[in-house]
Amino acid sequence: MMPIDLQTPSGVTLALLPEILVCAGAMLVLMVNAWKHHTGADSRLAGKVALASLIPAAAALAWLWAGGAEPEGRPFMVALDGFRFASLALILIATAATILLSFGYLEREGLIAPEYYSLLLFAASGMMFMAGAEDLMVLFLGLEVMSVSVYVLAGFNRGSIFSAEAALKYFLVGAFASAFLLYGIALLWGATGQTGLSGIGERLAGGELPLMGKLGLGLLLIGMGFKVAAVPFHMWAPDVYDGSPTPIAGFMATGVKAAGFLALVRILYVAVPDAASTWQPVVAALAVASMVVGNLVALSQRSLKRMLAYSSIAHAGYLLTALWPGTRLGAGAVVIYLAAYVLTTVAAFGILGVLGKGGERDVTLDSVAGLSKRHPWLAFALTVCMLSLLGFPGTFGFVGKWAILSGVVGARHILLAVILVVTSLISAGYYLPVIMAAYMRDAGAEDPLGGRRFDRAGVVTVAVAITVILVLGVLPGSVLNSAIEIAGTLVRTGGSSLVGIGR
Amino acid sequence: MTAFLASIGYNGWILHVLLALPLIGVVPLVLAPAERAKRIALAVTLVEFILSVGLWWSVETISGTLQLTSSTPWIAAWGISYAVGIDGISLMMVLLTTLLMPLCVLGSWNYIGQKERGYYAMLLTLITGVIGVFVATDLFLFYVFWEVMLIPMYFIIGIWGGKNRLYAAIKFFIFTMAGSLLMLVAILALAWSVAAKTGTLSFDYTHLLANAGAAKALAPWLFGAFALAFAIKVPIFPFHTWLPDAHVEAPTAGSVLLAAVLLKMGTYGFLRFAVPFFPSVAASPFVTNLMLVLAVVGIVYGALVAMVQPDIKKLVAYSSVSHLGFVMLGIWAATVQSVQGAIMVMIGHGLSTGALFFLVGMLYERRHTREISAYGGIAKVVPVFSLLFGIVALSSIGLPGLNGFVGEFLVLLGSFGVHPVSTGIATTGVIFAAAYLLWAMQRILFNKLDKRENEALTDLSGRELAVMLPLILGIVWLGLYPKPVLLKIQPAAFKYVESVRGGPAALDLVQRPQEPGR
Amino acid sequence: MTFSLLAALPQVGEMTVATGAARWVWLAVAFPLVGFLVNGALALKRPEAKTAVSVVGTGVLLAAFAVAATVFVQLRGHPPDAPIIVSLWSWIVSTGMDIQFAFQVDQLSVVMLLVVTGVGSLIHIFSVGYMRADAGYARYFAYLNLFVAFMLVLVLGSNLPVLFIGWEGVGLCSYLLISFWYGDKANADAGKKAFLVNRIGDLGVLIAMFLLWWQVRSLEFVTIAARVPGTLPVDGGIIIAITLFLFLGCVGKSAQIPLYTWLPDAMAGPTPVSALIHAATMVTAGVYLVARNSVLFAMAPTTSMVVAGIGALTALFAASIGLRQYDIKKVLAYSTVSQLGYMFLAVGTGAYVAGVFHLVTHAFFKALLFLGSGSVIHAMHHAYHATHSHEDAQDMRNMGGLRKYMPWTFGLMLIATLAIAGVAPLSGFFSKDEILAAAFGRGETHKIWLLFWGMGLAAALMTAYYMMRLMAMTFLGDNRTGAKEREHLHEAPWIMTGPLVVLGLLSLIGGVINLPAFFPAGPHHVLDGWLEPVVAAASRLMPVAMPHGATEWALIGGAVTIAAVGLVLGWKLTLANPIPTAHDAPEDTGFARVLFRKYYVDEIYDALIVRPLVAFSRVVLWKGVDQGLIDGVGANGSAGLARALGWIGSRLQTGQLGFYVVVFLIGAVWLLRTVAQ
Amino acid sequence: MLLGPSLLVSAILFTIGVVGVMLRRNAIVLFMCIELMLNAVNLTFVALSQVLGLGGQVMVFFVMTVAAAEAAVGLAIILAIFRHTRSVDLKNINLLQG
Repeated sequence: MMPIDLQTPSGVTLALLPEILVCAGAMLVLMVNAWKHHTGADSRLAGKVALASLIPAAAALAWLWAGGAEPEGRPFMVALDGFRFASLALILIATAATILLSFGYLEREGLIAPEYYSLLLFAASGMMFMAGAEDLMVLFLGLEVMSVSVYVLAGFNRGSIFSAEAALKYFLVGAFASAFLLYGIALLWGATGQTGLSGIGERLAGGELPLMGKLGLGLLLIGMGFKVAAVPFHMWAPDVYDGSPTPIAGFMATGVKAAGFLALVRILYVAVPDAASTWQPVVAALAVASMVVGNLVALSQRSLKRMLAYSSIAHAGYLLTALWPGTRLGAGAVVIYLAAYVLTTVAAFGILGVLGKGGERDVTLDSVAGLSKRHPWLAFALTVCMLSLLGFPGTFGFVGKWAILSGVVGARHILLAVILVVTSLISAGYYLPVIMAAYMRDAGAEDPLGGRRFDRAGVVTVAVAITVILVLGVLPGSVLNSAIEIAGTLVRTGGSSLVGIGR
Repeated sequence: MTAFLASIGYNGWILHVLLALPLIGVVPLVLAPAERAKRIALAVTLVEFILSVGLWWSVETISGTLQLTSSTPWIAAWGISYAVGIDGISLMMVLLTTLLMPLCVLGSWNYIGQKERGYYAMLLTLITGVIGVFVATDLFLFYVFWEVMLIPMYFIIGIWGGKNRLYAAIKFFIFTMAGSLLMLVAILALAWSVAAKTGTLSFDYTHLLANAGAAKALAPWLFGAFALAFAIKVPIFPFHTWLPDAHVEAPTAGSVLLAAVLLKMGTYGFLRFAVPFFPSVAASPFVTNLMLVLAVVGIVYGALVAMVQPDIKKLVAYSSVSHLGFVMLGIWAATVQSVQGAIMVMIGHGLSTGALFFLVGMLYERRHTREISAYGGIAKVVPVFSLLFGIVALSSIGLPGLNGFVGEFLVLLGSFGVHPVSTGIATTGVIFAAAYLLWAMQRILFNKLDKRENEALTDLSGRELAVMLPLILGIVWLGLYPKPVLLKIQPAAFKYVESVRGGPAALDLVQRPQEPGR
Repeated sequence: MTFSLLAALPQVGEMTVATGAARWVWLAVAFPLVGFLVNGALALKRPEAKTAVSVVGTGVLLAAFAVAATVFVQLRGHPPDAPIIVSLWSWIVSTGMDIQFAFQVDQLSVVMLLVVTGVGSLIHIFSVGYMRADAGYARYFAYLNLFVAFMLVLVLGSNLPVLFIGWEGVGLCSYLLISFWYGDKANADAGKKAFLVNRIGDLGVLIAMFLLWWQVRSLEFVTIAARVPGTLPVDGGIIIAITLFLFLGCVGKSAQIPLYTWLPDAMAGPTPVSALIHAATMVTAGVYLVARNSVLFAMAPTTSMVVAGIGALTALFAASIGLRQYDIKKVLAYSTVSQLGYMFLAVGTGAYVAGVFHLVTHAFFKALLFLGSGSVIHAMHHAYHATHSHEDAQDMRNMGGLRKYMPWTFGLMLIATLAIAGVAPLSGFFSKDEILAAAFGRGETHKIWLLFWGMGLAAALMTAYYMMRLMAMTFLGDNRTGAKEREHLHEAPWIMTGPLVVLGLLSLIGGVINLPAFFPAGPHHVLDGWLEPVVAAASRLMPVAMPHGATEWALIGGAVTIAAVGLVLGWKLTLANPIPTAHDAPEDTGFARVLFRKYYVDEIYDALIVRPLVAFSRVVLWKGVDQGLIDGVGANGSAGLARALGWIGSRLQTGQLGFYVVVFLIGAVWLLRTVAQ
Repeated sequence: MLLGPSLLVSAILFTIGVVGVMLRRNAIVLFMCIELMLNAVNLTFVALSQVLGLGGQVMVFFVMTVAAAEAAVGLAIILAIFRHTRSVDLKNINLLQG
């Protein structure tokens, strides 16, 4: 094991190496933009630099993770455990995928804007801070860094009014929600005198949460509820996903949501595990609302992009259900399902990006009709995505759903499991028609892709994502074990073997 | 024969090969040019059938327990293993599947025009899915095969189906998935309550069966979930409306497999999972009476509605609802004769309805219409077809001497002792069966040959005869000499009755204490 | 817990292992089956090879008859003390059940064997001539052979399921043969009607089988006969149920009230078929079934009373309809229904031997009558065909005075008419008289039997009347066929009249089989002695008191006078005034019309049962429940509801930021309240 | 020490901000209300730091810097939307809906 003393500056820098490298990368891209920001080639170069800068960050992460870094005394400001490393890995994957998908997309949309990639990296660093934060203030700062960059990214397509409107809505409701979050932090700090999560955890161990603490936790949940787009704080999500450029919508659906959930897990499982009786009913209610509203409204959507937006709200509901038990299995389920969800959504938005133009607001079922005749592999990829989102056996999505159900049923809440299962049946109502359109309807005269070519980087990303979904769908053994073990590092309590997980 | 099989270690690898071979077969099929696709598919299915025939000798079903079992851990963390095994019931179902598959490929020789490769690839994956369901002895694996089998069928109906195939395909998918998702939760709840009691989380069938008592509190709900999933698949009365649509739109091979094999997964589910896991709930008066009423209603309702169908495929679909009503009656009467009869009806119905769909398919290939009124008096023009259609219709009516009778006779005889009134009403189903099939047969084969297109009908070709021959042989053979098959499935039936009626005491209820008569 | 599946099941009830010719009894079934296969193949491949077909067809029947004769001789030589069981293979096997595909050879089955193969062969020979001109010649003989095979399985079956194979098999063949000329819809409908009505009867046999199985755990006739008296109370609810259900089967198969309507329509088939199936063999299966299970019926006097009652009622009812029919075959059809009524009256009163005796004699003269009418119709067809007229060749009003053109047919049919009317020395007199005597004898103990006896007597009168009416309208008086057709009328070829002669002889001397004591010459009560072992148990339970001395003679006198009166009346009244030809005959009026329209029974059934059932299942079940309720409300309904909710949800997404914030706050307030508790 | 009343004042301030966001239609005014809410939280921090030590006041600085950054980006976004719709009235910024 490699103890790192977080009190000393050198210890902190060592612990935060991945985040630092990502920020450095962002700075580097900014420097490159200063000179080269005129031609398409420039923005492609910026993209390549951004991608390149992710590699050292990933290396640092791997070094820390393999070395088994852990804090010397009590964790301070930043967590040093398997859970954080897994979160960082997830976020890096999401960011890398978004960058790869953006190459082709920006060219197709004719947007020559190299600072796009630096914003992406800044957002990524914000997410990494947020997901790995051990302290509420670090969490708040990470969240704000992420949000600000993503607000701008949402409005990136200066030419389209939809993008501008999406940015505005995202910004206003986002700032509004972060104010709630901050107020929650303040009250929690007031109630416990601590802002460190494990500190709060010790302070509240066993005891009943005072009223101020409860209100604080409530406000915190509202803030996080907005971030993961759980119903009733979800109203912004469909419009913002719809308006913003497709890779960014994908980034929001994967990276932002993942960071939100990973932070939420850490808060609930480390800071207030004993106050479960307070937050479990709320989480359950949010979960049910998200699953039901998300799936139902998605049924009536014509445009694929909006349908995916609502489906991501529904998935937020599934993740909240995974979160509900508060056991090690629950945390493990969140990690697995996030992995599955991120991979599938990345692929889905990647494919969507190719299907339409100008923000893909016009891509409907008819534009996918007969896709299998001209682009069999694209149709196959789309089918695998839909099946994985549906949670159909043979795909990684099913393994994720199985994990969630195991966690919930293990914690004796059969009703929640039934609601999850019934709502995912409703989701079949809008995932299947996409497959049917691709395979069973005969193509219109023109080519569904309208002559657009799927660039190499995009193809690679989608292909890798699809293969991983299928491989892990059939042989999920290794991933499941490591997920449980990661969750173990977070949740101190609970028995060793899976079954003893009762609490 | 058993010695030869033992020498090549047949028992060890057969089940895995049966599952893997079709998938392996898909690879050359997809790569080969389109017109070679069907030959490869035929080759693969034939090899599969020849291999599976050995099962008849190697699976010794006397003890009624699972044979040829093998289990390798798959997801160790969750106690999930790739476990397979076979007993009397699943043996018959596997053989039925492997027998019908080559016939289906042969049957859709020139029926399928576009995307042949995709079609035959789907057929092959369907084999794996179906055989997987019948041999899986790990509940997770069973659930995965149960769902995976949906995709090929969904595509077969959806892509190569008739006019409103989209509606039929999605209806089929969502109906089945609705039930199976609830079953997923039930499987998990059962596994977890057993794990809480025994300390080890495992989805192994025998392990769960032994400790199913642990889920006593949830038993009614869990049984309800399992029963719903299987009821939709059987289909039992209120959940059957997907069947006629799926049959009407599916291509011939799709209808044959749907009727002959896929429906039996529902009844197999009841026999293997739903009832043995929760015998107390299954044997409770409320559930038994409910199931009996639904079975009898299914029989009479299916037959009556079949009588008024203008479309021949819909007629046969509703007749399947009626026939499977007999199977459910047999299962719920839970005497050895009735359960054995139920399994016989499962096999018999597979052969006769499969043959009926092939014949209807052949008509459709010639006249491209399924309306009964479009035909009339074709017996003069196509005598061989009429002879076969007659034999198959009679076997489906349950004429003694053909396969339909043996199963129905045993079911009715077995159930009469326990539920005389409902069996009496069910027996009237025999009359309605004769009514709708004879009426349809008359409107197609007999009456005046007045339509000009019917005069140009060509009789069955060599290929079509090759498809029908094994089925006709099976129908006559099972009708006159069903003894070997009956003996093979009897132990499994006996074990089922024992589990439902609680212990060996079952025997006295099943049969008077004085020595058995001839 | 392994157990031996097929424990050597000890056989309850005596049975002797098959020895000598009996072992080869299955050949009797095999021959017609082979005939069916050969003729069937010929029908498909080379339908024009008529000679081959007729050789195979009739040859196979004669071989079967030879086997029957040898078995009869062996049985006569040294009668076995118990029925010989020839088990071929075990058919349905389950725990505690081992139903064998076995044949039972005893006195009763041999009698039936002889009748079926004997009369069958004659009818096959007749058919060679009758069907020569038909294109479906090979197919016809294939079906006929298959019919005989199934009939023999029925007759020889040693347990109820094997009997049931034959039972439904003959139903199938009658379906195929009735709708033989399936070209026109009426024939196909008649065939389907026959099969369905039989099927309703078969429901009864099935349920009886289940009842029996659950009471005595066996379906072997021998075991049932041995075990039932010990297990079931006499005249108890169960035995009555079993016998009533069995009788339901008989009512369906032997066309008794209320399931007789199919038999007259069955005349749509070729005439030899009517002779074989709907006169001599299949329709008597019901009587055989009751005779075979005589022990059960003897133990249930109430059911026997019902059997006798329905028998008598049917006899009277059918005979009355026969009075006003103009189609020659319809008259004979209703006559058959009526005569079957007599047989059931006999077995109902316990006189099983009398029933079988009348069955045998009826087979002879009714087959003769049908074949005779076949020759007549053949000739009429030939005549009408020659002059291309479209008159109905079966309508008696177009015949008349055929005595001159078809002397042999006339003579032989006259013998048959006298026999069926019950004129003294002929076979009909003895068998019918024995039945009426038995009924009268039983009258002493149960008054109601006197009523049955009266009905039987009235039916006898009507029988004599309509038979003589038939003979008069067809053969006597002046010819109404028409001038040109007259020259083409001529006697049927020898191949057709040959069998008629044989049948005529049998009708004449048929009575010898079971001469009553009072008859001066010849062996007495041969059939009684022959069937004694079969019906011994039953007659012990329900003895038959045959009247003796004065009453016996009075009964005989009464019967003879009734026959004579009926014949004379029939002759005189028909020829009293000239009979108009078919196409210019006035519509019947009043009660005659009701009789001609068969009491409108068919129309009532159709209106009360068939049409409402079809309408109910189409409107209520299919459209209402299936598409309306389950699909409309259930599947599509819930899908529509989800889509509607979704639509409302998307309408809520107004795009107004203010509204989003409001929803946000509502959620926030709710969340804080729940957290604060 | 006035901890109670100051917490109350900040809560009231916060609610005023929230109501302002809910009711006003102008984007900039909306943003100002959000700033108001943030300052209300600052007040809470300062009030609590009396009891819990100077940590609270350090947090106020964090919040201030974050609010500034947010303001810069927010106003740029509002400017962008103004360029398209010539107005910042939220009522007619509802192209994205359904």
